[in-house]
Amino acid sequence: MTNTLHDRTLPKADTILGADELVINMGPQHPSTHGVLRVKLKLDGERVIGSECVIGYLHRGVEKIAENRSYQQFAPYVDRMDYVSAVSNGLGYCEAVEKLLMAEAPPRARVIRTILTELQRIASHLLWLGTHALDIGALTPLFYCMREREEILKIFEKYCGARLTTHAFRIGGLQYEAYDTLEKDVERFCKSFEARIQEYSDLLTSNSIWIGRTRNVGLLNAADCIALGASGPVLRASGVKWDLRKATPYAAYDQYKFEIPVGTNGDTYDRYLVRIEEMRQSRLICLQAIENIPAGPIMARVGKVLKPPPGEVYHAIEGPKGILGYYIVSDGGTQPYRVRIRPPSFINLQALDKMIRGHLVTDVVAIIGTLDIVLGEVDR
Amino acid sequence: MLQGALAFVQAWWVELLCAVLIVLVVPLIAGYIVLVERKVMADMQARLGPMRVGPHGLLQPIADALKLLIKEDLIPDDADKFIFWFAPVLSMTAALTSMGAVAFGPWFQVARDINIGLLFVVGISALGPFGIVLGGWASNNHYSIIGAIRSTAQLISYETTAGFALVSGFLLAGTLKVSGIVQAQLTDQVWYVFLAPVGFFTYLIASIAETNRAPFDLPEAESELVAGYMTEYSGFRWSLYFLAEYANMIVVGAVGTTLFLGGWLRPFPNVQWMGWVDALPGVLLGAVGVYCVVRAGKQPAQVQALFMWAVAAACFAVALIFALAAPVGNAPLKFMYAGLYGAFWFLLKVSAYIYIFMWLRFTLPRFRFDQLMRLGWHILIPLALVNVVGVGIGLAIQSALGWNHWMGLLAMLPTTLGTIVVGMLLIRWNDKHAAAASAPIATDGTRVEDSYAG
Amino acid sequence: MMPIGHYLILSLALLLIGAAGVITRRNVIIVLMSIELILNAVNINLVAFSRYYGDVAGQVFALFIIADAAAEAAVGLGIMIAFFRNRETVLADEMDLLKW
Amino acid sequence: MLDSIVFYFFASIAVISAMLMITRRNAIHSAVFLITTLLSTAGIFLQLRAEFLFIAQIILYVGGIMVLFIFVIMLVRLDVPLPQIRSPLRQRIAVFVAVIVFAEAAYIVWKAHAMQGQGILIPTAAPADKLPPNTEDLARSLFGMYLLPFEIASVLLLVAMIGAVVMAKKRTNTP
Repeated sequence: MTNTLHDRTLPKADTILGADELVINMGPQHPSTHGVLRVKLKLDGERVIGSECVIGYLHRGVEKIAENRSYQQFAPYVDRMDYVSAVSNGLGYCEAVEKLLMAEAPPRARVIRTILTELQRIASHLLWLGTHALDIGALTPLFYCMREREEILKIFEKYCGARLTTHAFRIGGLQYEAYDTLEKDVERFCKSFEARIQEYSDLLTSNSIWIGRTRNVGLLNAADCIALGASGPVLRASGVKWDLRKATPYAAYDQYKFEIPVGTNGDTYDRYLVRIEEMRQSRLICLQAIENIPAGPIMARVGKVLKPPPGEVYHAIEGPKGILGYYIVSDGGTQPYRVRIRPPSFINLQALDKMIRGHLVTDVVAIIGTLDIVLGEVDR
Repeated sequence: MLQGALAFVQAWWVELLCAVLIVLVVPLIAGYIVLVERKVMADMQARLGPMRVGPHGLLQPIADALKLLIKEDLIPDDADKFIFWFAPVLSMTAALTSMGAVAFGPWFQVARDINIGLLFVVGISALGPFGIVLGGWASNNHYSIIGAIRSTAQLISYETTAGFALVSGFLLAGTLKVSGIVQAQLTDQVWYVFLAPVGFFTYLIASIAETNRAPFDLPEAESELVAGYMTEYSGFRWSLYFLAEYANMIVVGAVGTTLFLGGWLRPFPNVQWMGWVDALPGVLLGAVGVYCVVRAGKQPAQVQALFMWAVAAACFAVALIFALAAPVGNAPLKFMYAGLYGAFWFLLKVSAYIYIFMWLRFTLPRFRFDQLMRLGWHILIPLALVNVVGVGIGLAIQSALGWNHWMGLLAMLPTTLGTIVVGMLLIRWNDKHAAAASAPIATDGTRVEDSYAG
Repeated sequence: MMPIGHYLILSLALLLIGAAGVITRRNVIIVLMSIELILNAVNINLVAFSRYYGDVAGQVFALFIIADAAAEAAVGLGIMIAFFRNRETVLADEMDLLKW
Repeated sequence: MLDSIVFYFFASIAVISAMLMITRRNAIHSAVFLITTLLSTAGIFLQLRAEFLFIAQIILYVGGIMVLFIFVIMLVRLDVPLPQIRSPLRQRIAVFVAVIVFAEAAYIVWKAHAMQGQGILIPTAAPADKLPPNTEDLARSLFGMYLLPFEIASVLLLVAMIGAVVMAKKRTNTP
């Protein structure tokens, strides 16, 4: 609260009804800022005329920590950035270090990595869908989404023992062999998921209140998206067909057929549709991948102590929330000289001010939700 | 003086009893509506809901109430103390007072011969917004004040709709008196929901908005305004607001039931062979009593077992009245029977009405404020107005042709269809403009240039 | 039933309180509210006489007065908002220009 | 007996809160006390068997007009206590005049009661159970004899509504 209501000098009459500008503080303790985001909103009545994000409440110095850990030791830390899609974070980091080592994970490891990462994408999108719907006032989808997410987390748990911060991959491949019924579990999940996702569509896609709340809300056109560096579903909903899984294939994505859904309008509704369709596509990728998991080793020969040659590498993957990049500089020692992470949430969050200007406070909630940010990743 | 008081009590004991019952029982019922709501929500969301306190969480409301009562009573430093204290009381008082004219049964009513009947209920419950708006203002918090302003605007807008919807019912009944309205439906042999379906429908929507329930729960939209006007409230004061909300649900349910669903009458009150329905309340209550007795032995705690016994005893007592009224047939028993029997059907209908509220709450996303206003002013108010005219025309046709009873349905059919067509047109017209309304507006009042909109 | 004088005196008291409010307060909103109070005092008279003469006409007039009060409040507050927007004040004695 | 208890109850609340209304500095407090006055007046209407007017008072005055007042007070942030009149002279004069006028008029009423039957007509109330149903009675009168004034009142409201909208609307250069 920047100023109280009762004791103030009479305001300037430059807003509707002569009421003065209201500065409202949304967060860091606000139910729908998804963690500890704080947005200072300048309001004219209920209409936003300006905003400012205040971040850093969850800053843990992840990048600095990397400089004091060996390459393997740092791997679990990246799980804690975007803690709802830990597997994807791990994939990006492991592949980046592999690139630095000029090693490559064996095919079996890459396929299993792909399966788990795509499951993680579905889980992340499910969590997004549930909370986004809750922000807009639909209570029930959250529980359905959690139900499905639970099945994915169970698969993770069976695979590596952890559910949230999995540390599923190792540099050079996998620590664990796939458990016996992995294919069966994934298949069962994928089979049931088609009907479940239809359920959400029935609840939301053609619901006129949902459309009313999301259509034309938080418009972001392609040019602005690119200028702001937005990526992931936010970018694709604006009509730009850019997906690193297709553009610079990594893991085993080049082996599978899938579509990149794009939107036309770049509004909240399009982002919703894009993410729903992405879940469907991820499901297809999983189904294709379990058909044929190659046999062979799961770990490349990288040695116990990693000492990459001096040099630098940038490797980016298409995380659930957008392009997740790792820039690692090695000085030839056992610890990275510098690690810089390009978190999709942080960069997508830049678009917030542009998107909420001229909208109502109510829409701010919807727009924060549609950006799908995770504050652990924004603040690192 | 004492004699005067005694004489007063003697003359008005039924009314006094009803008043005491309302004040004591309504908060309890409200608590149990919360429980039912949580159970319904849990069922729709594939989970169980409260299960710990009592069998299937039956004692949860009591535990909740105790918790709220012993919580610290916080008043923010910068709050306007007097109004902060006064506002929730006002809300609750308005909700309970408005129940004074609700007829739960043939005699089960406080203000029995009040001439304005349902108008009293509607009017007094219109005082509720003051509690909200003053509480929001007194909290000295931006979220509270926005919630308060929203709620005021919303209530004023939707009260108009509700008023017009009620007018269509009043036209059919020809009276404002609550008992008169129910009698009219008995003599017309049809519930007015069938004669004026559009009226009922608009009242239903307006009443959801008036009680601040989802999808119209903007004043307390937790994802936007934290808790709206209740943000700074806690403990007992908060529970007063909460109770007022649920009491208001009962009130609007009662108004809708009285006017459109036949009040305390059982279904098909004039059909002789449906007489077996009369036995239903007694059997049902007996069954609940038996269930309570069976489960009482299995309770983990003494208190819970005692409570179950108490509920069982209450159920059996009422069931006994139902069972004995017909064979014994003395006047006081008959009197009690009539009231309780009416109350059973009335509350059943009100529950069904409230169930619709819950159902919608768990299914639909929330409206945005401008959409809510658009719905109210652009669709519902014109529709309700057209409906009043339609019902008037239907009544004129009816009296011109000399049709009565259920034949009136035939007379109402064309006007109802006409009203529905008008409603469709309004919705279509509104849809055309609705999408554009979401686009951002620059602060100078012009729409933001949207170069990319398809 | 009490003699009608009681009602007349009550109505008189409210009327004079309202008038005193109009004279002494500077805040236009409170002045408007005082005017509402005056109209309300008149209503008490009308209804009381209507009851005592058994003629409902008094109540009809009271209804008209309520309608009039609503119109007056709407217009009064409209003027006040327009004024507030231009002058940023609601003090009656600062409304000293015919045109602004 | 009951009648006079009810009357004095409501009358005292009405007068006290009216006085508080004009003396509060905070506009919202004033509004709250005006609401109290209006509600107790409504109670007096009920005691006078004017049921419809009772509910009209509550719905229109309290539920409509006063909500409008509070709304405006909140919108333009009048909750700031405003400076009062600098010299209390005017206030004293106002109170003095009000007390004088009240005393005079009250004396007249009292005198008239005392002189009842000497050419001065003091009406006595008809018994309550003889009254026709209030709402019906009022409706017949309103839509019969007073139909034209009724229509004129509706035109007045329409004009007021348009006027209020025009005045309160923000003037922008863009249409």
